[in-house]
Amino acid sequence: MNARVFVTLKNGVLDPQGKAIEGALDSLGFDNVDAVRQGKIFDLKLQATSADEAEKEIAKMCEKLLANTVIENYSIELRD
Amino acid sequence: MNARVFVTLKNGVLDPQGKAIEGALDSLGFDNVDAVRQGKIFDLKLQATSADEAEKEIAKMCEKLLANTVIENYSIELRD
Amino acid sequence: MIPNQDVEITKDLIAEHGINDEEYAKILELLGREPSYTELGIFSAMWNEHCSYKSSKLWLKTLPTTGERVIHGPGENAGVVDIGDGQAVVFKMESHNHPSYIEPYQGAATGVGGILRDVFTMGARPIAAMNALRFGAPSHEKTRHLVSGVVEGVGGYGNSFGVPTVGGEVEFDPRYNGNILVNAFAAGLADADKIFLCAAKGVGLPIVYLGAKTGRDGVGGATMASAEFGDDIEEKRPTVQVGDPFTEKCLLEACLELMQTGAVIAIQDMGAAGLTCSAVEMGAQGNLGVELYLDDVPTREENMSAYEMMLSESQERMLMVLDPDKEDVAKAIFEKWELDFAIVGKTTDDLRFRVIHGGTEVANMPIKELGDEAPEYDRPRSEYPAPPALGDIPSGIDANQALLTLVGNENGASRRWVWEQYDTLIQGNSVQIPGGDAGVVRVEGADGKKALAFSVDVTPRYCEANPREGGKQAVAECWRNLSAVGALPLASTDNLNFGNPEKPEIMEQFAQSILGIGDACRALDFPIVSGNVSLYNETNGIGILPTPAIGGVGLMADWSKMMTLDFKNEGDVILLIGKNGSHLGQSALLRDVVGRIEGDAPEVDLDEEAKNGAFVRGLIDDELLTASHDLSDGGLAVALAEMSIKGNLGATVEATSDVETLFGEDQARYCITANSANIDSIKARAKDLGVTISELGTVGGDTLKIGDAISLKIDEIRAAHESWFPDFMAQEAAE
Amino acid sequence: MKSAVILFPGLNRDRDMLAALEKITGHKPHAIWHGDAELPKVDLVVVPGGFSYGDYLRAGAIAARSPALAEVKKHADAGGLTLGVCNGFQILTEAGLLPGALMRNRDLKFLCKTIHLKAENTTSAFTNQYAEQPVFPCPIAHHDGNYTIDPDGLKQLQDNDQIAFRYCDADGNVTQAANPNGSIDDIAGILNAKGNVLGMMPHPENLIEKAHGGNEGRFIVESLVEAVA
Ligand SMILES: Nc1ncnc2c1ncn2[C@@H]1O[C@H](COP(=O)(O)OP(=O)(O)O)[C@@H](O)[C@H]1O
Ligand SMILES: [Mg+2]
Repeated sequence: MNARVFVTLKNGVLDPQGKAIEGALDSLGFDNVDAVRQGKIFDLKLQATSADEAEKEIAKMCEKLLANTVIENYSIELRD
Repeated sequence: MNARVFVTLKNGVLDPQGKAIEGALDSLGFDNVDAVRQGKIFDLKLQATSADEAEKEIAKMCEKLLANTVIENYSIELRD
Repeated sequence: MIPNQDVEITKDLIAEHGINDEEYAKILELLGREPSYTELGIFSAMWNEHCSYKSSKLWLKTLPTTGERVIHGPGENAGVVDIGDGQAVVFKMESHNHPSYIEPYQGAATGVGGILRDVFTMGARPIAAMNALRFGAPSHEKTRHLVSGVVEGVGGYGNSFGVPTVGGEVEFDPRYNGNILVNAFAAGLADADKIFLCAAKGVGLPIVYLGAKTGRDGVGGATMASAEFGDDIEEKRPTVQVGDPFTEKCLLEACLELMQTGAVIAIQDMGAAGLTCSAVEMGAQGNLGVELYLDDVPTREENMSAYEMMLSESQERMLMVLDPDKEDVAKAIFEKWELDFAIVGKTTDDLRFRVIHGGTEVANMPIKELGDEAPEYDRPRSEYPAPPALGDIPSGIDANQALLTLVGNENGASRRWVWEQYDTLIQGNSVQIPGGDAGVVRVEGADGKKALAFSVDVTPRYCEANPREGGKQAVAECWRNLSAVGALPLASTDNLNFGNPEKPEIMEQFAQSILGIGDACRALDFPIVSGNVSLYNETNGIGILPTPAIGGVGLMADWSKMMTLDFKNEGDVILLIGKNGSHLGQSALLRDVVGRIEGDAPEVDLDEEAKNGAFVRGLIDDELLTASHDLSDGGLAVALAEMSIKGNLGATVEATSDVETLFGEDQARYCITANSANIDSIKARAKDLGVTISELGTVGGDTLKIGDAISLKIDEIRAAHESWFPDFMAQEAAE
Repeated sequence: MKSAVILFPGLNRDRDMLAALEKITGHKPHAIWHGDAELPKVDLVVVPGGFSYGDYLRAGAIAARSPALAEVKKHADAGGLTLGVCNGFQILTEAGLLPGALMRNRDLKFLCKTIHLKAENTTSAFTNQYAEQPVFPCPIAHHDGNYTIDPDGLKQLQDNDQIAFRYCDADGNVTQAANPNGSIDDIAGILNAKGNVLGMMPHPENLIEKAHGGNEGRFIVESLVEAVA
């Protein structure tokens, strides 16, 4: 089974990378960009008997490792 | 307009991060994970008069800055 | 008969592998048949310029490579030099020019990874790194992106691996627009009697693969590094390798731990042309054959062909011959560090290089000939053109303005922006970080006083004007930088970056430079113990400036006597060692202020270099000095300005105010300061030794005054010196 | 004072820390490989700097989830002195031993230089030797030292005197310009609520002798030696 995990910064957490990119885009002439936030994706290949099980398992991975829940949110997308 | 840009490593390009995460998941007991590849997302807020224009503009940003097209692929998802 | 894996060996395919007719004829002769596709790949990897040194070998042989302290000279992964107390310093420099142009971050990072591997493969723990970088004109559209990526890549790898970067060079010139240079140096510390070599010993012993898995990275990479760039460069991109400093750090610790156990008989890192070069070298150097079983090679991609596995340049991999009795010990160490390993072959007694894949023999070739009998060319050379004569120097140059330009333009400005991205302090032994004449690190395991000094230097514009003098000058400047901090120069490494050797004038430039390097190394007792050649640095027919970078290592008995270049105390007396400035040909002043590139390179009087260097070292050793700095680009005025900026103290110097005195780039010179009480004895010593010395003035105040030509507040000079780099890079995204 | 240094693959200032502890305390610290579970009975546990697991995923994230860290947590929960420097600080926050998180430096670049620190708390077991001379130069070398915490958490740090060190200029003025990485409230190091765990980005282990150009880094360990005496 393939899944994609999205990890993004919580609202209100400062994003130095996003901010720097915003500035860089601006100086490249892309002045129509109002905001940039950077996040991560993890493409996982895993063995699971059901979508439900996979989702639960991945949520555990997120809680335990993939996301720092102090500052980050995550979401899961099963692909096939 | 909101858009999400996905930047992922091209096939065959070594992903040391993904490899390390795979190992870490394994030692946390998630031994059903066969592979992990890490990528980035950029959530953009931008002004554009049409979806078409936005997409073209973002593609340019990707080529110029957001993706390292030597080793990365990108894709664009317009959200609203 | 080797089945040909369904790939027909056509004329085009041979040419694509960079093998010419003559070389192909030799292949047919050596094999007694047509090569298989895999064999063709192996030949191309072994016989390309990068691995075989076919154009340069003839000239490299002329270099002095031996000396009292030299334990291993060129031919091993790195040079090894005795530093007393049973310790040795192991060092080398290597280029990663082409990959860094294509992907600056990963190119530079893997360059650093490669040179570190060369050093720890020999059993040495890396203790210092340097990087010599050359970029195109600041105004060139790619320059900022390349600077930013390369510097980040050098730091990204070295910082994570954990080696202090203690020096380097950064230069900008339009001649590097299409070919930047990324030369990385590394030095390590080892026990002199525990140096590990690549020559295999013993028949029937297992060959072990250790490190990262093999992917398709860099397939064809070594071939690329030996070809000129054209506009089709974009197509060459998929060969980019990605570095993994974490794995390399684990590899370092695992190798050092393993070496302690006595399990390692031979070891070789997989660099250019990975498995091929390393396996062949192990066998050829040890007078043994090698059999490889590719089915056992750890791979990270599916369906890799024998050709791809043999040519893959995946990083962070090693090959070793292990003592079979210690296999369990080895296994425990590899598992501790979570590294992939496998037995992938064995040594044989038939001097053949055999590769077996999927049950079939895909290569069977004579191993000695592959390694040792690579082609060697005496490429044609033509007379080297003299540089344009030095015209009249315009009168009325504003010396204040000229000095601000020279310390504040792309080539004179502070490199702080660069070195602050490098971990210069890790390991806790850095007693002089970048910003001085040489980086200095304390040596562990000795008496706590011993230290090593490092510098890398070359002045490409001198080499272009006069390759022989330029070659001498590169060595002399490196040697002088080591002397200036008080270190005894021990030995050196070179990284010879040139254009297309098939052009007779480039070949002559190359040959003359090497002869100059040899002259200087002999005269200064500074043997070359390792090195690297990078040719074909040309894009669309435009070659780089000849850039034979010299990396040097010096030894200091007591680091607490080390000199730095900053002015220390009000009232200290400033002295010039060496003659008054006179030479303006090819000077920074001429290029950057007058806007002309003319004249001959400054002449290097090697006797005077040796004499003046020994004199300065003696003064430092007897603790008679308070500061010392060698004179190079921009001459006396620039040296004084640097001493002022760093010490935050001005000076009053009664020099004559002609531009030659202020900005001449005559060689073999130092600027030193001393307490006034010591001046007489310093002068007396100079007289005894026949050293030219003159008193220039005194340290003090907040202004640098030189004759009636220069009077500048230190704050103003510093602002010019420190602002160029950050200002330039701040516009990174704006282009 | 007995100490132990926890080792993870990828750490690279472990040798610096081991040498510094030995020089300051006169005793060889235990070097504990993370896989060799049991932690010896010691006064101080140190998680040193470097790039554990390459800093892949997030700085310190993978090491923080190891069994060894669970042991460190036990030690700290029982009131044992615990110090995390640089990557060690990142690991301690990722493991929840200290609040907040460390993000990429404001300018996104790795930065190695000597900055100035001001000891804001000079009464803790770690910092009491700074009472007379709270301002000192100290090296930093990191990519992710941009400390962040939510407003409530910050208020708690401030109100509880948990801010151990702030970035400042040579004269001790805490200013934006003197802050090298953009960290919130110019924080360079924090204590936990009980005061027995310190995390800091700068490298005191590289500031303990003449060759380092200063010895103010010793004070942390010297404070501890006194505290456990
Ligand atoms: N890429 C680099 N990495 C580290 N240090 C560098 C780099 N480039 C220049 N430096 C440092 O900046 C200082 C000035 O460099 P340079 O002008 O080339 O010195 P010199 O004239 O003494 O050879 C030296 O201390 C050098 O080590
Ligand atoms: Mg110098």
